[in-house]
Amino acid sequence: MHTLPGDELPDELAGAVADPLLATTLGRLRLRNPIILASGFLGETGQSLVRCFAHGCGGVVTKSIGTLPRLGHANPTVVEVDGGLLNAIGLANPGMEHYRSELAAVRDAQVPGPIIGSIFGADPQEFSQLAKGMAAAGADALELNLSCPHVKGVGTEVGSDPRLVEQITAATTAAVSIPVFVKLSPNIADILPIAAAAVDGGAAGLTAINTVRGMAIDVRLRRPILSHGQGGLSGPAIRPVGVAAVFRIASHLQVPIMGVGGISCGADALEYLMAGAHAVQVGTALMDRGPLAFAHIATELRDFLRVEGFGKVSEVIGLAQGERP
Amino acid sequence: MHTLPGDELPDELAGAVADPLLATTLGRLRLRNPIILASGFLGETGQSLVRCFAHGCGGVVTKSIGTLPRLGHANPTVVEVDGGLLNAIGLANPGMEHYRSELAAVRDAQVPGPIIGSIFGADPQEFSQLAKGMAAAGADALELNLSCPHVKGVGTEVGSDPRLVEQITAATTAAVSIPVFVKLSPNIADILPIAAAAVDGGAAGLTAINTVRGMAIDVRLRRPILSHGQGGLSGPAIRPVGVAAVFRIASHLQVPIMGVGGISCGADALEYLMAGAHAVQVGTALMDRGPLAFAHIATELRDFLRVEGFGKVSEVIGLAQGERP
Amino acid sequence: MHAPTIVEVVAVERSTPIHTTVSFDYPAPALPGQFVMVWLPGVDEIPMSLSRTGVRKAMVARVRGDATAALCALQVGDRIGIRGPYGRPFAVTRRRNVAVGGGTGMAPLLPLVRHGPPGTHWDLIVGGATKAELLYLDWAAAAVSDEGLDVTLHTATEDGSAGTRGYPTAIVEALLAKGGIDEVFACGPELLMFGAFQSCERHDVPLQASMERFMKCGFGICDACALSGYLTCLDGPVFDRPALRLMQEFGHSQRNAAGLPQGI
Amino acid sequence: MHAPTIVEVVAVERSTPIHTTVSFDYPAPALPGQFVMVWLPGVDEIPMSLSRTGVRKAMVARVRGDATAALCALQVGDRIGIRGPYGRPFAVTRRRNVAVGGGTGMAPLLPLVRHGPPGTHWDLIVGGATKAELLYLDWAAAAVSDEGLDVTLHTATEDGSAGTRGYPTAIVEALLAKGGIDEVFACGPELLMFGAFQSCERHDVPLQASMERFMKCGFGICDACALSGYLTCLDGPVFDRPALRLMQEFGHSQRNAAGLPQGI
Ligand SMILES: Cc1cc2nc3c(=O)[nH]c(=O)nc-3n(C[C@H](O)[C@H](O)[C@H](O)COP(=O)(O)OP(=O)(O)OC[C@H]3O[C@@H](n4cnc5c(N)ncnc54)[C@H](O)[C@@H]3O)c2cc1C
Ligand SMILES: Cc1cc2nc3c(=O)[nH]c(=O)nc-3n(C[C@H](O)[C@H](O)[C@H](O)COP(=O)(O)OP(=O)(O)OC[C@H]3O[C@@H](n4cnc5c(N)ncnc54)[C@H](O)[C@@H]3O)c2cc1C
Ligand SMILES: Cc1cc2nc3c(=O)[nH]c(=O)nc-3n(C[C@H](O)[C@H](O)[C@H](O)COP(=O)(O)O)c2cc1C
Ligand SMILES: Cc1cc2nc3c(=O)[nH]c(=O)nc-3n(C[C@H](O)[C@H](O)[C@H](O)COP(=O)(O)O)c2cc1C
Ligand code: FES
Ligand code: FES
Repeated sequence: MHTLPGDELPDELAGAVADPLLATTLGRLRLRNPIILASGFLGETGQSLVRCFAHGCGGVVTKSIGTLPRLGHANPTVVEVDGGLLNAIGLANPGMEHYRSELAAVRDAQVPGPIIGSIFGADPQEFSQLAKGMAAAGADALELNLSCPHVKGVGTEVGSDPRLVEQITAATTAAVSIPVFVKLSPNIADILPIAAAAVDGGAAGLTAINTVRGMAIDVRLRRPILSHGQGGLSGPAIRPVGVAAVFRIASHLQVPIMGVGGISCGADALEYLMAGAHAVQVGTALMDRGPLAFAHIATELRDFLRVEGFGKVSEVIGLAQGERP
Repeated sequence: MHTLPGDELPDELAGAVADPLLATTLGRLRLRNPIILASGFLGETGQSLVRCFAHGCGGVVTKSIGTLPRLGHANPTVVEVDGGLLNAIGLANPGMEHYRSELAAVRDAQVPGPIIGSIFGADPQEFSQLAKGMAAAGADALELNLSCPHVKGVGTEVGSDPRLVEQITAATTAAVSIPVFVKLSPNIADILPIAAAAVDGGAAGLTAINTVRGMAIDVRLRRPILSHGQGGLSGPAIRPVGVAAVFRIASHLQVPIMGVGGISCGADALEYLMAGAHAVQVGTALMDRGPLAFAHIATELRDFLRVEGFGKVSEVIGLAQGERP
Repeated sequence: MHAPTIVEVVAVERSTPIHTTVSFDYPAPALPGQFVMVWLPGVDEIPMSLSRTGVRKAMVARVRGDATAALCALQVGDRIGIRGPYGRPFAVTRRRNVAVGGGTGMAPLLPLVRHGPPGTHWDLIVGGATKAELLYLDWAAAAVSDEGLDVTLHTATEDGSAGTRGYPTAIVEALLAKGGIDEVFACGPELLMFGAFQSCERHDVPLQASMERFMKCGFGICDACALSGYLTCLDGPVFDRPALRLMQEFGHSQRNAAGLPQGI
Repeated sequence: MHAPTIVEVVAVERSTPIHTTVSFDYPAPALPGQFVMVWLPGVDEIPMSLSRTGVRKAMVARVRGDATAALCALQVGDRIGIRGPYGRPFAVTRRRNVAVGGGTGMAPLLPLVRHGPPGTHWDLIVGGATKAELLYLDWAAAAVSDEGLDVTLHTATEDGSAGTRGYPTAIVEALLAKGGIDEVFACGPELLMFGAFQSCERHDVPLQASMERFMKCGFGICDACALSGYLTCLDGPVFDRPALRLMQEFGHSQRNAAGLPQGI
């Protein structure tokens, strides 16, 4: 794998990210470690994805790609808030046609882990078209982002309608042979029926959670800070929300789950794994811990497993569920 | 009003909490300032409610009271998390029969602001009975806590069913002549239909938001920390969630709103007011700022209004909504 | 951060046939009279006074229900969660003091007497049902000889098997009646503390008593520990005589987990 | 905290017929070459280099679209939001330096030259379309006489109304060809910087150039500013010659708000 000058990990970190203790599987995907880049972070360009591997991640999720290029919302699109980050990027992306060339660069670099292509669309047809595009571009798996505005309702997302979720998942899994993960929104009375709908639609696994709806107002300028007004909350503030979601899903459904939301350190990753996640995604932690966040989190996870006497990371999955019936 | 020795506010704070700049109304209720104690904090006993007034609040919401005494969940019932607090008190309360004597003590103390009685029940009948009890005990207004488990669904709350919300509100407003506020849960795809249902049911106003569903796991003990497993997240972490909810409701409905969730300082209160709240409630801030949180927040709010040249606090309500159509 | 820190039990001692002392390392600084919230996983989280206040800390319990049973059944190496310390500690500002403890009430008195300012004289009254149940009596006796503390030791047992027969409050009353006592520190069953309070009122001697009430948060938000307008976790657990005097509930009623008052 | 701090505009100057300098007080320490994200409420939030780096800070813009128009229309007392400073600054480690700026590219060069280590010699090249549009020329001339800086001033205009006719890159090439230059610092239109880069490659002289790419976050998470694997906001905006050499996109393409590459 080609790395930029200065991008080689120090030995200590390099050892951790590829430590056999951390090697695991996520359904059919093999991971050198369970720390995966979350969608929307550093995933607009192929070269940035390659660099995340250089910085120690076990896999990457691309930015969510749609059919046509989208400029997204005007700036400000991000603002830090207590305990997290609020964003309204607005699904900005260069469109599938261009994005194939970005992924080609990742494939060429022979990265040491899977590329999970995130896609978003309005209906089952669009999702299945995009799925084919991502698969053809060389993605090892897909993640369906269902957080785009729902045409039928007001203020809700595609991902809050179980019927639509099942249809989209079914159309997508029918269109491609790579595993399909469905990413769930926490902005819902109960996440379980949506998760079940995705599984009924043939999802190979689930990702939980996307951002939590929120807004920040600047009281001196007397207006919302984000140009879009409302945005999505990420970071430590939402970790309990994500852990609760993963715990609830894992106690009812037997599919691999990627846990995401507020993971900044090894202990945070462990919370999700013990709740029942098979792997975790990291996004907002890049804000405070920088691009080496992956390697640091992997190291902390490895050290914990060693000290606590575990033989491999998969042993901790679902431990907090207690005795399963 | 009787105060415990040492409970007199320093002149500086005493001046702020009763500053005419902060005097306002919430529907029919008059408030010396818009900083109100949130339900579930220091509201199990009458004497603690009296003390909150001594510490500067403009009004109080009682603990949520049900028909019968409830022990709630076993400890641990609270745990601090990044940016907030997670709790699963489990609606512990001494029951309406006893609670009347607690409220009698508050009335006797001639507190300088309204007592808002919070009640919870399973159906319209129970809510209307409790409403009568609270009104008879001398509450100036009611707040309906709809966050109890919903018998029909799994993992959802009474407050996520618009029909039930309207029925409960209608039954309650029919039973009493004091104003009824409905407290809304953020654990919902869209808060607006629930808010509208409450208004259709005759609510005099709304309170947003209750806690956000969450869980914390201790990775060394490999189990959820709260005995109940899942709990409710409060504190700064949920402020953007609450602000977004208030903003959305205020942009569609013309009723007084109490904003609540993560308010720790004057600027936080202003975010809610500018989003469209008429008053705010403060809970988790007591953890870090102690019992004088009310007086400090009121002082910060007063100082901001002065510096920015406002004549009274009501002038800032909804400012962040921009030009209303 | 009000989240439990997981510690391992480093020692478990049967201090008397009915009292178990559990030690653990927990570096947060603590003062005598402060308490911690102890998470016994799968059972409960309960307030416990600290009977050692250094980096190595200890607590002592007697089985009253599930949680204290789990605590007394702990083994070396077991993991528990600790948060705190919480609350207002005892404050020693006078020279000639009485410390009166009954049962596990000895817990905070042990570090109080041990770490009091030099030159402090203590009349230490240890109370219990029988001689065997007098907690930390050996330590107290040894402290006088080994640590050179200025302690006059008194004991009271209900069955008269050691010291005065009856309650330790009788000794408090006798000492105050004799005169020369600057302040009284009390911890134990509420009626013991109420008795000490009445003696102090009668003789107009300052008192600090460590109160117990049902606790959930431990840091002043939930109102579970409400005590006549005060919060036991934040304003207490150690209260002085003027505050105790205002508490209609003192010696009479306490609230259960629902907040419902019950007799003491 | 990556949230805007609201500041009031304290001064607005028409620095040339097409350039406006806006000053504000913002105490966070900053170094020449760093930028801030400027929130123009209701319009946009855009990256701007700092042309003054003390507590009183300044930025200079030319109208290119909505945001720069709003910025140039600011009045004293107007409120804007600032976050940052962000990015890797210029680092002066050598003695005889060239600083070459075109248009608003003069912004970071002004504090760079002013706050460089004592004993540094600067060949400062100011480029623009016409004499009237040469930004900060008066300041530069004054600095030489008043502040005693060791600066040799050069100018280049496209219409030849002042100094060399043509691009400032020609002066860079001439200086490097003459020899004795230790390092070049460039800021301005990308083709200017690319020209300077080619000269530096040819003469093997170190170069630091301040790049511009579309920015959203400013702190390295969103990938909007991706530049051939680098992040302009985090790894730059100032890049050195080895990094610039690896950038296939340098001088050729940049991405729009959608991340779609477009010609420079
Ligand atoms: C500040 C403080 C310091 C204490 N220090 C000690 C000590 O050093 N040693 C000791 O043995 N005990 C101490 N206690 C009392 C101890 O917390 C209770 O005995 C224990 O909680 C009983 O729990 P259980 O499950 O064993 O009994 P249960 O059967 O659950 O209850 C027995 C009684 O204990 C009390 N209790 C139960 N749960 C709580 C709770 N969460 N908070 C407060 N009281 C409760 C109630 O009065 C209850 O009626 C202290 C209490 C407080 C408030
Ligand atoms: C590190 C850095 C420092 C800069 N310093 C200065 C400076 O000191 N003075 C100055 O006048 N300009 C500076 N710019 C450029 C300035 O940010 C753009 O000119 C400005 O954003 C244009 O916005 P607009 O709405 O006026 O133009 P638009 O019509 O929106 O766009 C014109 C062009 O400006 C660029 N642009 C627009 N938005 C952004 C954005 N959010 N981030 C980056 N580029 C954008 C695009 O290339 C676009 O094609 C700097 C840019 C960067 C990256
Ligand atoms: C700036 C930003 C952009 C994001 N873009 C996407 C996206 O395109 N698709 C998606 O599924 N999730 C997107 N997310 C959500 C993240 O993938 C993730 O679910 C969320 O941020 C919680 O994880 P974190 O707390 O580790 O950031 C975005 C989040 C942020 C902050
Ligand atoms: C310990 C605790 C107990 C609570 N009990 C109640 C309750 O009984 N009724 C209710 O409506 N809300 C209850 N809440 C929710 C609060 O009233 C409030 O909506 C929430 O905490 C958000 O506000 P905050 O961030 O200021 O705490 C409780 C919250 C906490 C933390
Ligand atoms: S235990 Fe919660 S207020 Fe004291
Ligand atoms: S602007 Fe977001 S990564 Fe550079």
